[in-house]
Amino acid sequence: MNHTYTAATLEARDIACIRDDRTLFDKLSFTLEAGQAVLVEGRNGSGKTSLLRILCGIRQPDEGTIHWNGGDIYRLATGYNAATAWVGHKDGIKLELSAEENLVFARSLGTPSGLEISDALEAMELGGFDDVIAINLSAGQKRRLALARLLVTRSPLWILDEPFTSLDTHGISLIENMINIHLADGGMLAVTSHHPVGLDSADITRINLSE
Amino acid sequence: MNHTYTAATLEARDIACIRDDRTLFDKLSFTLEAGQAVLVEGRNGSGKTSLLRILCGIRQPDEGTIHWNGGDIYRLATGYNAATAWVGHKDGIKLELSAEENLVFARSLGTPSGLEISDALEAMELGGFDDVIAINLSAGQKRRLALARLLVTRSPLWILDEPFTSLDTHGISLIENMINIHLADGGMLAVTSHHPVGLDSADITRINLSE
Amino acid sequence: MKPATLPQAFAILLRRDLTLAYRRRSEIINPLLFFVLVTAMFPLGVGADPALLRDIGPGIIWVAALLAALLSLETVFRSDFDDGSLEQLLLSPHPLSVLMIAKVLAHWLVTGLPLLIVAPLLSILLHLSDDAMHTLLITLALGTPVLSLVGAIGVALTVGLRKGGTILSILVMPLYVPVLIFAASAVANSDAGLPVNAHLSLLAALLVLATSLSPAATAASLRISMS
Amino acid sequence: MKPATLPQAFAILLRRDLTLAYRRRSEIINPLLFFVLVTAMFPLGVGADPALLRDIGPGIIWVAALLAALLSLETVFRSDFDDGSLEQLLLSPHPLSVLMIAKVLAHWLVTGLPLLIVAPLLSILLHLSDDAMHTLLITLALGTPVLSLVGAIGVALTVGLRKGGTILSILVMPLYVPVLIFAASAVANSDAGLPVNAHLSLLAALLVLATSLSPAATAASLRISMS
Amino acid sequence: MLHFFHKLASPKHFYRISGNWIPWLGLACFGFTLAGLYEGLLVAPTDYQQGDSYRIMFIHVPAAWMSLFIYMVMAGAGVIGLVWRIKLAEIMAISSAHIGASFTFLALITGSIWGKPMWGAWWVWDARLTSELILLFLYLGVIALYNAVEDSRTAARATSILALVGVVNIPIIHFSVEWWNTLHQGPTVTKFGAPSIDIHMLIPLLLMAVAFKLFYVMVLLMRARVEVLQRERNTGWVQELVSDYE
Ligand code: HEM
Ligand SMILES: Nc1ncnc2c1ncn2[C@@H]1O[C@H](COP(=O)(O)OP(=O)(O)OP(=O)(O)O)[C@@H](O)[C@H]1O
Ligand SMILES: Nc1ncnc2c1ncn2[C@@H]1O[C@H](COP(=O)(O)OP(=O)(O)OP(=O)(O)O)[C@@H](O)[C@H]1O
Ligand SMILES: [Mg+2]
Ligand SMILES: [Mg+2]
Repeated sequence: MNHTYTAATLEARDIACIRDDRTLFDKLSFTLEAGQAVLVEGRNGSGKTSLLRILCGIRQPDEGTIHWNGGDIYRLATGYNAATAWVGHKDGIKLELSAEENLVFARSLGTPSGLEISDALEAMELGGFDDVIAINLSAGQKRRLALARLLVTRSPLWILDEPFTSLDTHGISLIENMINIHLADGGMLAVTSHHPVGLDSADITRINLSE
Repeated sequence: MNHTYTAATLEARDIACIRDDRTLFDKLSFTLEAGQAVLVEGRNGSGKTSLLRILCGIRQPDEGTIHWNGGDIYRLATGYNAATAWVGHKDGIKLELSAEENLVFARSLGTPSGLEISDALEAMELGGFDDVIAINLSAGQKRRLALARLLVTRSPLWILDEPFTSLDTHGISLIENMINIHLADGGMLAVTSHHPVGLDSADITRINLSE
Repeated sequence: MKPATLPQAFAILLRRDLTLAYRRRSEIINPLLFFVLVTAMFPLGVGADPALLRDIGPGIIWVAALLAALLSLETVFRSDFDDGSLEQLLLSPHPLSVLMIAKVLAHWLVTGLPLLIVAPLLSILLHLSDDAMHTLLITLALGTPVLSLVGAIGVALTVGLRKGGTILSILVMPLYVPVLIFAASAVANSDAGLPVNAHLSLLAALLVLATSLSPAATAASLRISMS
Repeated sequence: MKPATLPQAFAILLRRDLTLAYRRRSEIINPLLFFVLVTAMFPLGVGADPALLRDIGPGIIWVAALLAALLSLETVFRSDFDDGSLEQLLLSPHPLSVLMIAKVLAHWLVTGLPLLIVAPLLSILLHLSDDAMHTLLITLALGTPVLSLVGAIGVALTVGLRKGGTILSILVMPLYVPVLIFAASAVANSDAGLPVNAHLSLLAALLVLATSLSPAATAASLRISMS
Repeated sequence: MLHFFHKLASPKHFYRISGNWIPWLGLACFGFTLAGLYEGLLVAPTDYQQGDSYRIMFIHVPAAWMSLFIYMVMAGAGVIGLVWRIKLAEIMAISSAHIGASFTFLALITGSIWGKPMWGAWWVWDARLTSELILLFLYLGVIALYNAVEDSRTAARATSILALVGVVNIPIIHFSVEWWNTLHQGPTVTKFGAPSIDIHMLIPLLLMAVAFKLFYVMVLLMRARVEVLQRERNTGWVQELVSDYE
């Protein structure tokens, strides 16, 4: 298993987001390279979720463009999608499927990392829960399962919206660990969180939307 | 405005919760008096949410009883309901109503505290948002609105399930402040949180469900 | 400030639900459009022969009313469940069964009453006689509240389920049969010049029965499916 | 491990949706029961005269099929939207329109195919002739996939709205009208011993048209309503 | 007496005691069925109007009786479960639903088979047939709801309410359908309601009715035992039981 990603660049050029009549942000530019992280901060309602959804390509920016390896992500949609993994406010897991089935499906929609499903569950400390139907998991267990998707697929760019929601302290340190390995492997990260994210890397761009 | 509540007692006697075939907890007993707080801790999936829903009376315990001023809460349902306020994982606000309309409705379902709606919104730093339809609020703003319910009604017992979810650091300190005033007034609190809750009072019962 | 009295709480909940329906707008228009569309679909399906249409007209209008009620039922509790308002209602100090009456009343005002208003139009489309139209209106006035009342029990029972749309229909439709039968035969009778009083009294009796039993049953069902 | 090829991804999504339907169980049974129930409701509304029923039978069965399709439509995307799976599908590297075909196919297998199986039973209940029953089956086989395909566009357009059930019906029902007309008249013709080929070819043409246009339209609608 | 019921109502004792009853019930049911079939197929005379086709009556009529009877049992058990929170009653209610639906289905099928030679059609919208069809849907609604709810105790309580609402409706439905049919006169259905049924036809009918009741009780106990095991699977006594088998 070779986890070192090929170098890539994400570049936001003067993007803006307008909700109703309010400009949440504009002229926002940044560049993200292998091993780097963007930490989006800001008060409640400052536009963090909106920004991340734009970065994913779910929403289009009201102004400006986003480039992946030099090409507009809306033109190159397919190539970009293969390179990104998104965990939003919603977990994106099917409540009627077991933990394992959920991950099998997630893997087949992306690029498999080669990690076994059971190992990924183990890593998230959901060991005995392979066959448990997801509806019977607690809030935090569901969140862990959603984050386990990051392990079974191999995407250089992770986009995470408040990944620590519902996680206990132990769960949080698990995820921080995972993120640090990802960055060390040459991965990229865009993340929001109201709680400090323990990142080893010094290569962090902080974007504060409240200023 | 006199915020000092009349003395009351909540007593859980040997309660148990069984989900499918797993016993989440049993023989759990505690007493809560005016000015005291119960802090429910535990790993993800340990049964915190289940316990709080039982305390509210939404769910019945599989064994044991809960007493409010000596009477079973299932017998005295109405009296107990008037004394409790619940903020769960779901915010319980209508997305099509404005912030103000939501609070007006919440107030008329409980015992009004006498605090003006606009003052409550101000206290939650949702000042300019009175007339904003709740669907246009961000995750954290919705959470603040849900918590503002605690201010416009006057319930001695607050039951809060991870109240800090989605809140920024400033929002968290607002809520902590609010809780401390409530306890100083002789209120009672049952709360879960994965993040430390800054309580002034020394009168805290900690229940750890992971042990 | 004093706590709201029960009538006040009732009025406030009713007003809230009406406001919500107004804000969503489509909730008022849609059952109505649906009602008209289904009725209009029949002449397409069975051919346009006026005599035939007049024969089956009362039945069709009532089946359409029934389906329109059925389709709009989910709105009674679904959104309150999804956003957690239902938990709050359940924990309110007011008796749940009275609050249920307010919710059902709001549902009827939004989905049942409009049917009464367009029914004359449909009667014309289907060549019903004036007498029949008159009876049709009375049956709708007596019958549609029963649909809302009985339906509320079904929604309360299924609100917690994450299953697709049709289970509710299966629970509720058999319970709707008596309303359909009495109402459709009353209209058909009056079209044929026969007496209709017996049918109408039976419908009225159903309404009384439903009003007296449904709120408590709905409240009990809600408590069960929320636990 | 290699990434899944497009056919693999297609198959996996199809299997996932079928598994989900099987787990929920009621999703398979319910549209079916609903179909039977609605059909059974008509004789209650319009009376039990066999000649009359035979006349309006094809229309009734087709209207019921149409409503059953309509009611089950929500299941195509609703739960995927609610739990966030739809965002994940949208961001998958596979072409969205192909994935849409898998979802629509699953929907048809679960809700359309069963109708074909019970249709003979309903033909008996409504006293249709053997010829008519035969034609009914062909029209259902050609028509129900169109209902799923066209309906998917409607669901994709409305999935992000937090509005009660009926807006979808309003959007989709007019689009269903051609299917209803061709199919019901084919069955009526064959009951009367008239030729039906023209009708059936038109239905087949609708199917081809829907198959070629709907997936792309559904994918585009989804992208819009998710943004 | 009360003590006996209390003991029986505990799942563990129920499991043990019912296990002893089942073989005897099976035997009795088998005996009555044999006797009924013998009397019905060999002894009972051929009907002067219908020939031998009427003999399906010996299945149809008891099945139709059972379909109504079981609904009442189900609703009764549901009430007991709701009010006194007796688990066993809940189990009996939901176990009955499946059996009741089967009998209803059987009554419908045999009725149709009988109807074809009698009326020349598999189905007519006669009052009794229609209300039986609706009864089937009431059963199916109960079963669908039970399957849809995740937690089995919640499911049992929810279905009990539904069954109860259904009971209120059964007379109403029955009544409405009768009215409806007399008003919209379709083809006049000549009911087989022979006022003085031949004693040789009555005897096998009653024998079969008893056999069907025994069958119901037996299957009910069997289904209930499975349900009990499933619900109590993490209690000591079931664990012991299972380890005995291993
Ligand atoms: C699908 C068709 C049919 C259905 C659903 C049906 C249903 C029923 C039901 C529900 C009962 C029990 C009524 C009660 O105990 O109150 C019953 C009884 C009976 N049925 Fe049928 N039936 C059907 C066809 C027929 C036919 C074709 C015949 C014969 C001509 C027939 C003869 C009888 C007789 C003799 C009884 C017993 C009457 C009594 O208890 O007094 N049924 N049927
Ligand atoms: N609807 C359900 N049916 C069956 N089991 C459930 C259900 N909901 C939760 N559980 C199980 O009950 C246990 C406790 O769930 P609960 O939601 O109370 O946990 P929690 O302590 O609040 O966890 P978290 O910190 O993740 O919110 C979990 O292990 C979960 O698997
Ligand atoms: N669907 C919407 N329509 C219109 N405005 C919206 C919508 N969703 C959010 N907004 C507005 O956009 C702003 C930014 O919302 P967003 O969800 O991006 O904030 P956020 O930074 O993620 O906040 P939080 O920390 O609370 O999650 C908010 O002020 C909100 O009022
Ligand atoms: Mg956000
Ligand atoms: Mg929890």
